[in-house]
Amino acid sequence: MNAARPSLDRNFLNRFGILIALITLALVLSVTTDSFASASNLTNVARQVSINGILAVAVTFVLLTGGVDLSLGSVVALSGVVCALFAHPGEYPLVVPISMGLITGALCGLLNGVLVTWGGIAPFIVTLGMMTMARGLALIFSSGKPVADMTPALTNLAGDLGPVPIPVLCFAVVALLAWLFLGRFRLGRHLYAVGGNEQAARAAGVSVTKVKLFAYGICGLLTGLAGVVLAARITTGQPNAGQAYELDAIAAVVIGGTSLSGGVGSIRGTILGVLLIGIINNGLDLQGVSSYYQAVIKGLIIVGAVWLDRRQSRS
Amino acid sequence: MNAARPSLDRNFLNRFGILIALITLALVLSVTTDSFASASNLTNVARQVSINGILAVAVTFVLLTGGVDLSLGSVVALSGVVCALFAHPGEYPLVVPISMGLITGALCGLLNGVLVTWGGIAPFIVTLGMMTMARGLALIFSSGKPVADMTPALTNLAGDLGPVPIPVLCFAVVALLAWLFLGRFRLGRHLYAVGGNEQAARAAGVSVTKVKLFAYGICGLLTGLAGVVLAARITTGQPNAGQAYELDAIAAVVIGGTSLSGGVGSIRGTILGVLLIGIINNGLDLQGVSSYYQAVIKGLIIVGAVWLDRRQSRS
Amino acid sequence: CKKPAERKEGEILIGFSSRDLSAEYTAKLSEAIVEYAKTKPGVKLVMVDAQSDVQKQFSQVENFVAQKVDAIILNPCELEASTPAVDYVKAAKIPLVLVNQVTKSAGDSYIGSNDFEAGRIAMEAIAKKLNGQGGVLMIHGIMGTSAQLQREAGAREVFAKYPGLKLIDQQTASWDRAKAMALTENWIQAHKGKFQAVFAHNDEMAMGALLALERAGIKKDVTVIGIDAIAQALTAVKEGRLDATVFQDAVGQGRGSVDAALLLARKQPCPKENLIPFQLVTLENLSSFLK
Amino acid sequence: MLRACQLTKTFGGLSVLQEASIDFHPGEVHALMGENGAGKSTLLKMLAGLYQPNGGSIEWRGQSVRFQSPHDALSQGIAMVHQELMPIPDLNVAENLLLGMEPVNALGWVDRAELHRQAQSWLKQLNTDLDTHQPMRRLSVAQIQVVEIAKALARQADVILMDEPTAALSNHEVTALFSAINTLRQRGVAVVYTTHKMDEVFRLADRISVLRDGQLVCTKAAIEFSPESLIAHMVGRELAQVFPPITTTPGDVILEVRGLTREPSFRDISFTLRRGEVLGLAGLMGAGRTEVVSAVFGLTPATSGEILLQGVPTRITCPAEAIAAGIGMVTEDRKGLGIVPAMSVGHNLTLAALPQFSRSALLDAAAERCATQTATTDFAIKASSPQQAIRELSGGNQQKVLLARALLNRPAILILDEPTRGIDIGAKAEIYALIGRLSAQGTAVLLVSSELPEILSLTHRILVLRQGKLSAELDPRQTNQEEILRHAMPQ
Ligand SMILES: Nc1ncnc2c1ncn2[C@@H]1O[C@H](COP(=O)(O)OP(=O)(O)OP(=O)(O)O)[C@@H](O)[C@H]1O
Ligand SMILES: Nc1ncnc2c1ncn2[C@@H]1O[C@H](COP(=O)(O)OP(=O)(O)OP(=O)(O)O)[C@@H](O)[C@H]1O
Ligand SMILES: [Mg+2]
Ligand SMILES: [Mg+2]
Repeated sequence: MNAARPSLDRNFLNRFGILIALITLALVLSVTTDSFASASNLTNVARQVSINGILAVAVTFVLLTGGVDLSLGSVVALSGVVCALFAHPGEYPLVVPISMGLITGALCGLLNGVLVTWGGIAPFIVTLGMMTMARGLALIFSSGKPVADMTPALTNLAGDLGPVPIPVLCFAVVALLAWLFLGRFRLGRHLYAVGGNEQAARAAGVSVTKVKLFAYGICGLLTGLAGVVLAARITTGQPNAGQAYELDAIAAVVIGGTSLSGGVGSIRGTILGVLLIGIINNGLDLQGVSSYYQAVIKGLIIVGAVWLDRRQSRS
Repeated sequence: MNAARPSLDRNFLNRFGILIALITLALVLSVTTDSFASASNLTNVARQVSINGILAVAVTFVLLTGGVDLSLGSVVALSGVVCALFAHPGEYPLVVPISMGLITGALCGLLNGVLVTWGGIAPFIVTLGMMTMARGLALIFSSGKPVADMTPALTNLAGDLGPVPIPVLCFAVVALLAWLFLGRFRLGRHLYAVGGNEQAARAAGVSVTKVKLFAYGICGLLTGLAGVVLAARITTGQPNAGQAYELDAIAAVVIGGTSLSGGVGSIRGTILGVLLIGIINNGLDLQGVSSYYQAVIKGLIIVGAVWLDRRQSRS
Repeated sequence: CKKPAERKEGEILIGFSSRDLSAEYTAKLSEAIVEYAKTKPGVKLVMVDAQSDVQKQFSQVENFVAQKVDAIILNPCELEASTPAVDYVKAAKIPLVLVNQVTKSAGDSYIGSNDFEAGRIAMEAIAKKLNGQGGVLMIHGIMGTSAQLQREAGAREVFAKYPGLKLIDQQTASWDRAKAMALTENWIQAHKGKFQAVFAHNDEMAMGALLALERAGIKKDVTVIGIDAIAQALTAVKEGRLDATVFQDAVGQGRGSVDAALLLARKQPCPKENLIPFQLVTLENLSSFLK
Repeated sequence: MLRACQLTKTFGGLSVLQEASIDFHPGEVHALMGENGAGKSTLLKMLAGLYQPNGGSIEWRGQSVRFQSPHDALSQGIAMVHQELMPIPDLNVAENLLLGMEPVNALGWVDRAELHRQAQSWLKQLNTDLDTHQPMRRLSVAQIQVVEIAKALARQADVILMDEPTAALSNHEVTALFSAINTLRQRGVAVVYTTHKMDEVFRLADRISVLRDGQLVCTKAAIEFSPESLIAHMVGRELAQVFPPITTTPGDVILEVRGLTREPSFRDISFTLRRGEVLGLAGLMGAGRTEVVSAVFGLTPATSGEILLQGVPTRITCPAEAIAAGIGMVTEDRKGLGIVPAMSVGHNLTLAALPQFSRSALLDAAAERCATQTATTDFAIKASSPQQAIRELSGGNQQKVLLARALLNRPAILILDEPTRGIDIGAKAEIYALIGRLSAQGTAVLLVSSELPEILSLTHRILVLRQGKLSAELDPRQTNQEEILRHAMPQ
């Protein structure tokens, strides 16, 4: 099928604008600062994007179905707190706090999914409610205080494995699995179908409920993972952590070309989006731009990159 | 046409669940607290909901077209700061700070609209960018400090006119005009058409660009108004005011039955949503519920009310 | 275009991560640090803003280490959660000055005051004003933040001391003036006549409470005290509206931290701790705080 | 009056219309004919300002014009009935019909009474009586189509472009539409008309232009064509007999429906379907045919009644269960219940049959490609590649993909709801042949169609539905259109 070629190119071009923005930004930063292109700084960038990266992959699943998850940040805090509560030295083996964190996240996600599917409530409302509730629960479970005194076994998870930081490894593995899943698995295909035309997917025999439950559940599970990684990194279960993380994650996904109305998007795009946001944050700090102007510039770059991207893909 | 009747009833029933939730909540609060049902507390509630109310009406316009506006909170802060900068006593007549605040809001809104229509960028990204930029500008204009020393002429706008607080009056007028506009005017109906099926609206000769620009512009203008009212209320242009106001506003609108995918919704529903959120906040404070549990209960009530509502309208 | 992060030979490069530049007190502190560093020849200071996000601040610290700065001034977001950032800098053997907030691990030097102290001073003032008798409302900052926790703990100690003082109600207003105003309005409905004082964890919220009480016409019966001594609060004290605030010496802390960072960068001895005490600001001693 | 001069259109390098030049005259019905994907809709959309041409120009009353948007074309007096139905689901019928031209009173308010009055009078012209207060989402596809036509009439344009306006209509409304078109013709309106229904062309058209693969083949007066020569021009070859003779005799009962009811759409529906049998379901628009078959397929389950598969009572509550039980369906609502627009042709094709293409949970891309390849050839689907998004296909080609999708699962019972909607004459013949083949292989087919010749020639048995109730069971060999209509008409 030689006809496949132009379509492939078009797909590539679809995210070309973001890639150009990314490369331009990286070049500018390499030239204007000594430190950007250094190995240690690039490792830094990778480490810094890993939590937002995991969250962005997580929320990609939900966004593909045409839903949204506003509870990411709060669930990160809640799972971090739960994980930390079970992570006091000498109490439980390492697997307990980690699984408790993951389970907490997955339960929150599943509850979102149940309310969206069986409850028939708009995802925005469901996850907004979860955002508030999870934050409250994080405060209740921690009595409003940071849960400290975590076993080094867990906090080491934020360290390095050889030259690679473990959070980066987590992000890479999660992204790889998600990519495989969405591209190669039946359920992955169903996710796109449900997001693209829910009624038609149902008529084609797809169990919309199952697909959505799955999407929200996986999103929750990965959010739990992000919570555990964050807790390990800051060696604390912090009940007020993760404020507004959902916005950065969703922004990364949408920058990467995933449509908020569902059915269109890719993990590759999400990764580009995550990197773009990460490099903007890192670069503006390296440049020593005052934080007020940072806000303005960051906004401009994000809108500009997406605009470039859309222009590219249209022409 | 007797056929009009069932449609009206059905419309009423559509929001019946929220109404039930609202009345139940009010009854519970009247019984369990001495103060809820008092005139002074009800005035209080009205005063407190007025800013969220104006914002909710504002964002209803944008949501109806199928867009979203995440920049509400930041634009409230920016317009408040700009208003306050022109409101030092004895510098300008009252009309200047007010119009500067309104113009600032309208400009932000129009810029959003331009980027969404001509730029072809997703509203989520555009307004997320604006959220960051407006916050940055608010901080830059105010040098990061609250802009105090406002003329009493302006701060009096947060006072009362007879028995009615002026912010409540603003909200009522805004809601009334918006209701009339959306229900009765051609452009208002076209807003629904664009949100319901953009292609169809375009094919029918509706200028989608004009309609969207209008929606974002009005949203910005009303956000500017909310900024001015807030500045008057807290007697300061506060660059970090309005954090996450967009979430409360959008939540109120969605609770009121407006669909995030556009084309469905009403100002009446929005008002019910605003009141529900307002009464929850007021009631929880009156009940003296601890902050941690407040979060959880607030989330539960919102999700529960919407669930009830959807059940009602389905059966 | 100048390249801010580029270093000239022999120049001392200091990295400074501020907790949140959109909070007035921190902004004041940060400005003091930046301005004071400018007066020192051969010193270059790069400031970044963590926007109250621990993880973001940690990243910024990592960036500083990657840039091999000569010293870091850290205005930590949190007591517990910012500890790994401190450990990270210490492991990289870069001199570290903490300002305004301690962490579990100590830096090479700490400049600042103790939030616990601030809460205690403010509450003491209330106790004194009420003669140890009466109802108090407490408006918290964002729950779980160090400042909120410590200011509350300081206040609690005073409650323990005066059995006549009753905590009628408490609630968070997330450091936000509009939220504190709405909260106070609701409290006026719920607890009218039952409270004689409001203690807010910062001045922003105290101003909100003050406005609500004034609108309700009952300010004269209620004592309102905040913390931070922001400009508006000082003006309000001067006008006799706000009863008191607690002064943190932003300029003193700022200068002290730059001095300490320079001493450490030049491998000179530097005191481990430089505590700049909080002071209660009332109408009586106001003049010395107004510039 | 309106002239297309060497109009050319390409999509992403793919040329779909090459230098087409046609004149349209006032008071004339000009039919535009061609196979699926020939470029008819593309040409019309350019004239209506929906697409911008890549080459050539449009002349309007002797002047070269550029339409940047449908608004421009409309303001010049060019209106269009779109092939893809475009309802705004939550606005009511009147608002949909008069969108953009709502009557306003002195205050600038929309005058609702007047709005509904006007809307009703336009619908009256099409012999349709609809409650103009109900939201569009409650309408059946056919009703939506009527509203779309009325919408174009209401513009009172000088040129009306009609892109398969009768695709979803039954005879009753078609007749009304034709009389409306005749009135327009007398008023001096230029009507451009595309259709895949041959009889309509010869009843209506004054002149006919034929498009083939994006090229204008010829423009001639209608009387110069015979049906055969027209088809030959369109297809490029002679097409023999359209309806294959039915040769199979039905086997044992595979599906039995007893007392199926869902108020208010239908009640007490009972029938049987045998292996190899083709059962026709006839009725007027809104009679409830779609609702009945949707209930059998589990799309909108019935509230009472029984479905027996090979004698075994089976509960079917969702399409997944129906598919698992060996039922396949092609719905009439292509856009709403058929395609996933953003997905590729290949992925749309295999969507209902993914288990076939998986090894364990992993999808077998090679097998999928292979199946897609086969289907594209078998059904002559015109797509630039299997990776092309299905929304970029012409309407008829989308329909073919959906047919192929339903067949991938090799269903024992196949429900076809208006399967030839929007399909060209050549492809129709292929579908008829396919129905014959399936029946010969023992597949039971339940065929819903508004085209009575189809029903009469293809089926073993005909059920007629009237206002939600079965009114007759007829033998196609001993009945005719008149009798069917008599049973279908409300009494
Ligand atoms: N938006 C688009 N992007 C890419 N290709 C398109 C697009 N729209 C149409 N095409 C292609 O243009 C060709 C002509 O399509 P068109 O819709 O004009 O056909 P048609 O003659 O109306 O067919 P039908 O009878 O099936 O409606 C088709 O091959 C189709 O795939
Ligand atoms: N979602 C719905 N809600 C309410 N009524 C509906 C809905 N869908 C269809 N109807 C009504 O049910 C009746 C049966 O419609 P159905 O689509 O089954 O008719 P049909 O015989 O298939 O005719 P056609 O498809 O030609 O319109 C119609 O009167 C229609 O208006
Ligand atoms: Mg067509
Ligand atoms: Mg039908």
